[in-house]
Amino acid sequence: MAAVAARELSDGEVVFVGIGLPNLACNLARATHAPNLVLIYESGAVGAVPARLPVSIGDPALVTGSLMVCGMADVFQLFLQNGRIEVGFLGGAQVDRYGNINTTVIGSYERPAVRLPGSGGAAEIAVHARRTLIVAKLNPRAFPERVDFVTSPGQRCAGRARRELGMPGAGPVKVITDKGILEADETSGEMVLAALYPGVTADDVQRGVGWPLARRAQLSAVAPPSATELRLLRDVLDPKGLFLKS
Amino acid sequence: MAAVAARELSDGEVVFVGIGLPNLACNLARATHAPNLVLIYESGAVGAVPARLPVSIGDPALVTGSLMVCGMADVFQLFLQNGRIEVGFLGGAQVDRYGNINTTVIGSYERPAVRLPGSGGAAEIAVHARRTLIVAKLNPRAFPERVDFVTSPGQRCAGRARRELGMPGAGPVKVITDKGILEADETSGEMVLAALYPGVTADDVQRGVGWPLARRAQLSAVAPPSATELRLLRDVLDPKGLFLKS
Amino acid sequence: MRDAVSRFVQDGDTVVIEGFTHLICFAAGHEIIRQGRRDLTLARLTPDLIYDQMIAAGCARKLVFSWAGNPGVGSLHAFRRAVEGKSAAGGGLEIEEYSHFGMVARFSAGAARLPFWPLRNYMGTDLPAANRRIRSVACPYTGEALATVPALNPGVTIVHAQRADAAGNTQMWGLVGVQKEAAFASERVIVVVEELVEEAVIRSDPNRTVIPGMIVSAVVVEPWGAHPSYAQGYYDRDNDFYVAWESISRDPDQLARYLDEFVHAVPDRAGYMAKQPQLAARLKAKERFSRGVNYGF
Amino acid sequence: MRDAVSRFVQDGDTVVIEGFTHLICFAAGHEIIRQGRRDLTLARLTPDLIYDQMIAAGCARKLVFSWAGNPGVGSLHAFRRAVEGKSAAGGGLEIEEYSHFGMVARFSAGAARLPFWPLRNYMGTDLPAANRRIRSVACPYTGEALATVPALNPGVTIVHAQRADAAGNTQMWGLVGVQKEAAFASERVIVVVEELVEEAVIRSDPNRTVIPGMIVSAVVVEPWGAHPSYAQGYYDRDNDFYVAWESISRDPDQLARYLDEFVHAVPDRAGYMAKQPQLAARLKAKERFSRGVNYGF
Repeated sequence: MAAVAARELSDGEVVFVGIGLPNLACNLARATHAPNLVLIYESGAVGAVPARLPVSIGDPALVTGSLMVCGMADVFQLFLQNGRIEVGFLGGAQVDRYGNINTTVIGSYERPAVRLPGSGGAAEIAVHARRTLIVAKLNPRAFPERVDFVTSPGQRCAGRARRELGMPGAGPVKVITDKGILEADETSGEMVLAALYPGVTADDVQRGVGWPLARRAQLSAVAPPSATELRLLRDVLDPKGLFLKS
Repeated sequence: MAAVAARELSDGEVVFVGIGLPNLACNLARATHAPNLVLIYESGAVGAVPARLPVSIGDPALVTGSLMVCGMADVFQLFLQNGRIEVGFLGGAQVDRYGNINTTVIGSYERPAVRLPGSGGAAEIAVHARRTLIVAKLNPRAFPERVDFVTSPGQRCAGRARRELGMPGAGPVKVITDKGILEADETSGEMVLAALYPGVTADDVQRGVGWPLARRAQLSAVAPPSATELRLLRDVLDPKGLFLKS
Repeated sequence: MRDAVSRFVQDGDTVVIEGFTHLICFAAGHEIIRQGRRDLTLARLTPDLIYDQMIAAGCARKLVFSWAGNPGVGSLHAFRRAVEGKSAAGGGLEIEEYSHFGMVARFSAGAARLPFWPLRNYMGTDLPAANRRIRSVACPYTGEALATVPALNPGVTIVHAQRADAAGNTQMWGLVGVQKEAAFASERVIVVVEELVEEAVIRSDPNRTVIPGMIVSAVVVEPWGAHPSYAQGYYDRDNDFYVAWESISRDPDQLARYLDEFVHAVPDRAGYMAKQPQLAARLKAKERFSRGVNYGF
Repeated sequence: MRDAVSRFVQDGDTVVIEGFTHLICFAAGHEIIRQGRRDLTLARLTPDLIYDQMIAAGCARKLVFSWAGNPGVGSLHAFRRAVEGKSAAGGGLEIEEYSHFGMVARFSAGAARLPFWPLRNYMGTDLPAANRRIRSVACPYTGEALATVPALNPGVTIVHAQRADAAGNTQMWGLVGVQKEAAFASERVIVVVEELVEEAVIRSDPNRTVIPGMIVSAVVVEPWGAHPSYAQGYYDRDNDFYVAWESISRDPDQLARYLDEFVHAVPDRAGYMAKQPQLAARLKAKERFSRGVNYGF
């Protein structure tokens, strides 16, 4: 997933980086095809060049040698709300048919079965980043028809398209999973199957999704991680396997 | 006037300093009875200890050795609007019966006879400083019954008291002139004669004011500048006589 | 620290111990627990381990936050038990929830002494439905609706920093989060520093000053006061402890034992450090000095 | 400078050359005059001598400002002639006037890409009557009326700074005014620096970076580019010239001769400095270096 996510980034883009897989993906991209990727962390580090894999988005390694450190009021007002962020990564406990994400509660808000961490910066990233990429493992409970709570808005919320709702960014254009890639359908805003990992069938993906999954006329094939990508990920970027489970 | 203004400042107070006489007054106070006066300049220098008499409020001598330098958004939002400024100095081409000040135009706004610099930070200082001190030389044209244009609000504007208008600060409590001191009357908000310089009569002051000047029951006497005050002003603070004309 | 907390932190206060991952003042949180403060409204973007500990210790009546997790590790289990109604203590915990941008905007409004702050946000989300204090305002120029959040003006804000002078003129570098706004928004400010320095050190680099002494109520010198959080240039984040917190906080008894041993059983931060002599060696920062700049004229 | 101005400053643009007393880029203003730009809307808090010169040179159609004087000296006479309708050229100059706080708030709104900014101000003053763009909004929490100003989003903002790297990552110290907000509010940004430095210098002290390269359109290296304004740590303000401007600007012919000799007759800032060999010696800054801080972990 990290390798696949990395390929979605173009050189020179400004990326709002979350911790974990997104961070791995961004650093993999920097080490391969996108050396001029600009990494911005919501903690205020701009143009970070972490000398070690950051455990948190506030890791001191993100500060040392970065291009700029600014307060969080500047991060959200001058960078994000200003429209300077080209790509934002999002993940969550639940992702629904229209790419709405829930990181707040499972069950009702007042009496949650499971209390999740909440939005953090996800809500505003989903609103303002020029485009967002969702990274999540397939599983019908994680991909319900509708999320229990909309923390981060997708392509359609309560039946209304994000443009009508006045959101500047394009929202989630792709969902990168462990079996294939879903893309937002330009007209319906629905997440549809677009690409499959080697040896995976469309039915395998459908089994991990809680709604009848539409498919592109042409399904493309996701190339497996190259030897270089694997070496960088396992030996250089995450030698301790902090984020690369399996 | 500088010496008289200096005596209005108490040790430890936070003063928003303008250039010219106010700056002289503040530095005289620091050199005499108020060593812990905190000088803030709208340019962003906090706790300045100018090694030379600043020609402008953005003089580099205000930065070198100051306690803090911040952006102007912080000066106006975090210090002034936040209510941290105890004393603000104001001056102007016209000061009226209620301490309204005009630094914008003589004549009409659209076709001014004389175009003055405008507000700068004066309007917000007049609104937010806990109290303001006006420093101006007496002259009937400079002290009209009503100013041509209200740049900085006084005790009453268009018939309404400043509290009704929602201004946090107490406004102009004193007008320090070259012949005496006027004070804001607690009830009427009018500037009334409160103290006289040595050898000056109430009529002398009235001749410099364009409205029938009320007087305190008891007029106090302003002590002349002491030898120390004069020495500091002439030899140390303004040796070139930049601001001490006469 | 004992005096500062007893003087400036009262039962029922809204207390902010800010710092985004960096410079979180655990020493102050522990002292508040030791002094048994109650009914506090705890506010910060990321409650982090410090508020999880204070919730477990029974200091909190309400939590105002935007992301309540253990970064890169997992959950804040004392927080979860309280919110999921599973805490033995019961009673539960009142919560008021925003996004990071919303919390930052609340502090910005508080610092500017404005009643609200406008932001373009929350359209399509369920957050305004869950929190009625998220409202909207019409722009007087374009007519468009913008989201608003109300000002947050804490009773006391506690800021940890690398250095300050005796008057409280405070300098910090590395991640500065929202500390400046939180301090200016607060009625009282406690500054806790790694090093007390001469006023001349502050005056030699005034652009580094983030908090002026005039808004500071007390200055406390507490080396290692941010551990297990970190202080850039002084010591690294104790990621091992953050990982360990997952299992400690998962079990209420273990958590209670942790508080007994590392909070109640020690008189102060020096005692806390003395119990863990290996910490300093493991976490002490390497040297990576910047060069000075010329302030002359 | 020639290329940057010809590429990024067009006739009719809203142009901001910011810097409050400090770091005012006269070199850019002079190049704009040399290239004969017309119908510009010039915006900054204090028009200062640079806009007085550009007004005299006929570059300006409109001025947006908050204090139009010669600090500590007197008037900006070209500005006054234009506004008082006494300029030979006639035509006059359209003005849009705020207070300093109002202008700062306009840049803050522009930088945050909000259509307006709220402030508690202007009650009792005649400013809203003189400028209908100063309006008010009702707080959605308290109902109180607050003043508002509209966002200012310039076409191009020109910022002078002590140093930047080739990518435009810019560091400044001393008075920083409203440059950060103006730059983020702008469509295009030209950074003019005293020194071009290696990226490593910027990265050695990231908290000093005020403007990130990602928002910068062009970087111009122009030593002494701010004279007669100043650059902390590089050269002092030329107060003698500010005093001299009173008489130069008072007489339109003298002002025209000044522009001919010091702007039109020189190809660039190097030429401008070559005409005044004594300046460097008179104004060069003394050394007053700060110490570095540790960014290690």
